[in-house]
Amino acid sequence: MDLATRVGAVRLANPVLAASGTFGFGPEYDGLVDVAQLGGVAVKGISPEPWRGNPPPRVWETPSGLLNSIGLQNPGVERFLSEDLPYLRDRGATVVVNIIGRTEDEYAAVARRLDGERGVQALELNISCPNIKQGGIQFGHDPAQASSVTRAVKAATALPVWVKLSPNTHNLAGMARAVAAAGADAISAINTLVGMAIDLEHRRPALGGVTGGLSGPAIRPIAVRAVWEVSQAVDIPVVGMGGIETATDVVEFLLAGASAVMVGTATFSRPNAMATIIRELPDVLARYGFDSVRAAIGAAHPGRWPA
Amino acid sequence: MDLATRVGAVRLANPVLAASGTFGFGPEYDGLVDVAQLGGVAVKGISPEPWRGNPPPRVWETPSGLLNSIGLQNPGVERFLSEDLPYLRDRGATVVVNIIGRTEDEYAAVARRLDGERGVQALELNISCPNIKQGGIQFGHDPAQASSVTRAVKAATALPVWVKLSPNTHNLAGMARAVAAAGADAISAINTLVGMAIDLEHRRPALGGVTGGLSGPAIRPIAVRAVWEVSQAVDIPVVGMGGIETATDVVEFLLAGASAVMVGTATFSRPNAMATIIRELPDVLARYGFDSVRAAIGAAHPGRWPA
Amino acid sequence: MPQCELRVVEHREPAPEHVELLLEAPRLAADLTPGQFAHVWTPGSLRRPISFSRATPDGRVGLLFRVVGAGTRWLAERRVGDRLDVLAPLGKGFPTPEAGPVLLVGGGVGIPPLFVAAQRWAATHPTDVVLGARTADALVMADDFRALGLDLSLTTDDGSLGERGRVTGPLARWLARTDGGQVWACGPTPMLAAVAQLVGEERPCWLAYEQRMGCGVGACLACVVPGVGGDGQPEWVRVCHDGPVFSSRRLWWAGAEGEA
Amino acid sequence: MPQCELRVVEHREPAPEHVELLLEAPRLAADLTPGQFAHVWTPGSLRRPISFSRATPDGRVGLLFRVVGAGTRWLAERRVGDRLDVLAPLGKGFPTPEAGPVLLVGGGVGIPPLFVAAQRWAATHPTDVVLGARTADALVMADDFRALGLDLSLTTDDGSLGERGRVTGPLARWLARTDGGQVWACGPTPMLAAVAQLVGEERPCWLAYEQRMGCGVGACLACVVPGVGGDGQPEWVRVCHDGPVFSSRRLWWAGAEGEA
Ligand SMILES: Cc1cc2nc3c(=O)[nH]c(=O)nc-3n(C[C@H](O)[C@H](O)[C@H](O)COP(=O)(O)OP(=O)(O)OC[C@H]3O[C@@H](n4cnc5c(N)ncnc54)[C@H](O)[C@@H]3O)c2cc1C
Ligand SMILES: Cc1cc2nc3c(=O)[nH]c(=O)nc-3n(C[C@H](O)[C@H](O)[C@H](O)COP(=O)(O)OP(=O)(O)OC[C@H]3O[C@@H](n4cnc5c(N)ncnc54)[C@H](O)[C@@H]3O)c2cc1C
Ligand SMILES: Cc1cc2nc3c(=O)[nH]c(=O)nc-3n(C[C@H](O)[C@H](O)[C@H](O)COP(=O)(O)O)c2cc1C
Ligand SMILES: Cc1cc2nc3c(=O)[nH]c(=O)nc-3n(C[C@H](O)[C@H](O)[C@H](O)COP(=O)(O)O)c2cc1C
Ligand code: FES
Ligand code: FES
Repeated sequence: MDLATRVGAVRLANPVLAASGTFGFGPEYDGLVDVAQLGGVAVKGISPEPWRGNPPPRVWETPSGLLNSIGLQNPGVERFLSEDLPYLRDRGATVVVNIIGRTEDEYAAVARRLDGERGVQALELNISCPNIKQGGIQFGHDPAQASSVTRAVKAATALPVWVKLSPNTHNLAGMARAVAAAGADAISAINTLVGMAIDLEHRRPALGGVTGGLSGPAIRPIAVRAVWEVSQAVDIPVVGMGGIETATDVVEFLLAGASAVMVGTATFSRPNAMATIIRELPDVLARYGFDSVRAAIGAAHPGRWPA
Repeated sequence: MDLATRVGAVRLANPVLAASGTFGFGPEYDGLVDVAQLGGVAVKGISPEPWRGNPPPRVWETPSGLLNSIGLQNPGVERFLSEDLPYLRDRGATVVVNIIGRTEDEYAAVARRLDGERGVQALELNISCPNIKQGGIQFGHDPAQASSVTRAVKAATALPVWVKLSPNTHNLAGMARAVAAAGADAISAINTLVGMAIDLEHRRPALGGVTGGLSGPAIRPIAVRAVWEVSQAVDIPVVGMGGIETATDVVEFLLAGASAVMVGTATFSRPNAMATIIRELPDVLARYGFDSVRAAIGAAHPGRWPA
Repeated sequence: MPQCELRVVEHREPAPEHVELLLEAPRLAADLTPGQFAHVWTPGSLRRPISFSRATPDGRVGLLFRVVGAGTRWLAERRVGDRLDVLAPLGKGFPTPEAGPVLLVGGGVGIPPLFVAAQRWAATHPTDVVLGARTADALVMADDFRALGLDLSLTTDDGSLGERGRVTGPLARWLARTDGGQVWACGPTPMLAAVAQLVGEERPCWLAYEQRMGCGVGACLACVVPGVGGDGQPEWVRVCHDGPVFSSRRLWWAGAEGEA
Repeated sequence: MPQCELRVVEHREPAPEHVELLLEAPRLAADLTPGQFAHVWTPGSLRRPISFSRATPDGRVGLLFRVVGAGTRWLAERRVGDRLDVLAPLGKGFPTPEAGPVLLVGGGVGIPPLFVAAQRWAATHPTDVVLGARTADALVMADDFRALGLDLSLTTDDGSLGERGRVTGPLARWLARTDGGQVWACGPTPMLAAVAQLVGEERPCWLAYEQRMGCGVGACLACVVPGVGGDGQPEWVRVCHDGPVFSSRRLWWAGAEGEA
């Protein structure tokens, strides 16, 4: 069974990547996950300078879901390059660097710094994280701003640029078209949905950051719809994510139009989730009549419905 | 324990109403649910003329959730009044009529027809259903249009008007402010989120309507956040819903700022869910230190956080 | 249509991947109309509709199902002494037959409700039975029908039991050799469509349908299939409340629309 | 830090609403540092962190927990022969004590990790023990400590066992009468803050912290509490990876921020 796939110019041995923010920079899962066997690793969002993030508690479980308000804590691009990147690079992992900023210039600055860095295969522009108050998020639902930041980042680097969209908008297709027109090489969908929970005992929000991002199987139907919509709205590839736990879930995303997928929350509960998925994917593809990952991409799109 | 609450001028014996579209018009649950014991019943969305709805399949289970694409099938306002309303009216239920239209005029027409009808206590304007292609949905994320349809309906009836918002927008607070300024008496939040699933075996969308609305516990964190946001953005009361299954869930919505709640999907699995909630609510309120429903409303809002 | 907790008193595996649970339910066993179903609680958002497979004189009812997904897997794990939370009896079953012969046509897990019909009416109506399945392994309840003294025509797609082919073979022969009478069928929707077409408009033909359900009681409008309204125009009918058993005349056969 | 499936070999209920599971795990039993924890799979999105409560010479480790929610309820239902999916041992435990006396201060379900410490070092270091809980019912493992030949000071909020009051009472007296030495504590965050304040900067004070966790391995940055960076400025430290045991000097005591 041929598991290989491509996201634009980036060739992947298999379609299963670790999702940004859920896998650190790799060494945390040393001994549990062999990063070289993954399709790739999207590292935690990186800003020009270190960010502190939100006060704890930062996670809260919900039905089939998880709320988080990490707030994009990260060591900044310099420490990332000197301390964190080497682990993944040395093991030959395919590395996608998720980048964040408060302004267009900050996004561009990180992109410029990473340009030409050995061991980085692509950038993933996080214009969609619901966990910071200024910056980032407003790009997430304004096509004009999203287009502009994409253009700025493209101008700053020769690396492929994947733009990660927020589902917290009614206009996902419009956002996708805007960033595709601005030169994005792929679209990642989706980031988390804005949610919250109340700690009844303490009569206040459960998360230190008050609201948080909802991930996990609870959001899978929203993610599948997003991939479906976006992959039909634009010609660039889509990297799908949201609630993937099994190889069957991966096939659902492929059929909806994803060229690759990311796995996030599932890794917390089952560190071996990605390895298991990769192992079982050939059988599941075969069960539904596919002889390769590529054959399954978009196979449920209207033009291809069986009679 | 005092369970009474008010949604503007509408007094409710308890805060638990049946959510529109999940409880039909009452008689379907005859022998299972005593409608007079509920806080109230929001009936299926009603349009001027009958609507046919979407092709089946119309439901699909997802993790802790449910996708539906009923497509607002309904008998139209005339048959509703002659055939459906009497059951609820005769049993003294508090009735909220959910209304839908393809145009502002259609909304106003239903509102006008219901004005002064005995047995109708309020209207709930569904400007948020994701299951119809034209009409309805575009009101759901454009503050100007939402405001305009609210004004038109208010002009057509003396009944209290609750406007039901869609979570498929980044601008919930703006939507709430717009409809409040237009005279809405309350806000219902939330309707379902747009989602979909793929039927892998048939390589096509699982629902006849392709996309559908996601409900159930999966969306509860999004609903709680919506209630939190809206109840702090406007002065009119909020009726909260989305994934409520237990009395504890109800208290979470009250603390987030809801004055009453609706229960939808849970009724499918447990027809006695609402009765159980109403029975257990006094104990749960007491456990968290409240001596009435009213005392719990908004009790987790920032101004009221314990030191 | 009460909600009740029924005790499992027997757990059988009549065939691979098939389980029949017998539940203690004297009133249901007495009142049940063949073709009615139970909406059974399983973990998750929705109950599962399962037709009754038998009603015994000692007050038991059966639910016979094939394990196809998470809900039926959970049900298959119930053990004697466990209680099932069911809404039952739901829906409209087969009508009391008119005078004359009855042919029961069952496919796969469409067979069980027809056995209740046979229990109820085989003694008073000359009854023939056609049962079909993909393979011998999936052809359930043949012995139960035989125990009522009925002659069976069996078909399997692969010829592993009875005649190779579909139930439509024996059905066509029965129609050719029988004057009048009526056909009752339950099985996959394509089978029902084929049965309805073969039987035509002359004789009564009653079909037990399946559709994905929400509430199971008529409230949510999830379980519709295309029917014919009073005005001859298409209208949705609810499998849970208007059916699951419909006269073939009440159903709209124009397209495949609605054949989930 | 391997992921493994460990067999439950004993199920105890040391107190109402408290369960201790003993697991077969010879390597863990030998290698474990007191204060390390297991991240245990339970149904849902997240695992549950539970400290090890004992390590026996015959190759067993214990997890002792109070049933407070869905995860611990599910764990409490595990039976002998079931397997637990655990990531362990995780985190940094208590350091090897310096010369001199050790005081162990445990509150509620903070007691178990201190027992592992007592098992490991009571023979080589003069050890005193203060255990506190809300009521006698919630004061676990006193007999285990006694079996090591240790003297215990017990406190309960309601006076139902030992001294009425908090662990800070016996702690203050120990500090007054003891020269040097070191204090190791585990319990609710407010108790740890009080302990740190009383002990002050003179003596080593090690505290085992709690925080809500995601990954449990340092990747997600969920489990932070406010610490002191190399530059003396506040910085987040991860309970799962930098802790759960921290020197009180490494923690930032300015505000209540982070005390979940
Ligand atoms: C009126 C009626 C009577 C039925 N009687 C029987 C019976 O006697 N024996 C039997 O084996 N099966 C019967 N079925 C089919 C049975 O309901 C499904 O096999 C079962 O719901 C599958 O559930 P699952 O969780 O195991 O499968 P999944 O495929 O995981 O279920 C996913 C969802 O789809 C629904 N679903 C899946 N298949 C069907 C189907 N064929 N019809 C309706 N909904 C479906 C489920 O209820 C669930 O909501 C009947 C269906 C209906 C509508
Ligand atoms: C390092 C560490 C060691 C621990 N050791 C023990 C122990 O030995 N014995 C024991 O009884 N308890 C211990 N706890 C607390 C234990 O993790 C929680 O009681 C448990 O997670 C509650 O899960 P639940 O599903 O039953 O409760 P719920 O309240 O339903 O849990 C909801 C969520 O909150 C988290 N949570 C709830 N309480 C806590 C808490 N106090 N600390 C961290 N997360 C929490 C849960 O993990 C879960 O993600 C420890 C916690 C940490 C961080
Ligand atoms: C704890 C946590 C931290 C995350 N941090 C980031 C981040 O830094 N950048 C980003 O683009 N997405 C971040 N995400 C979103 C995930 O990458 C992913 O889009 C989302 O969780 C949906 O996938 P899942 O359901 O498989 O987790 C984070 C998610 C979680 C749960
Ligand atoms: C089958 C179904 C039909 C629905 N029909 C309507 C409707 O007609 N009008 C409306 O405003 N909301 C409708 N809703 C939305 C619910 O009223 C409610 O807002 C939503 O389901 C969230 O609540 P829940 O999670 O408790 O179901 C429908 C929901 C379901 C599941
Ligand atoms: S399942 Fe709800 S109407 Fe039939
Ligand atoms: S729980 Fe993930 S970093 Fe500690």
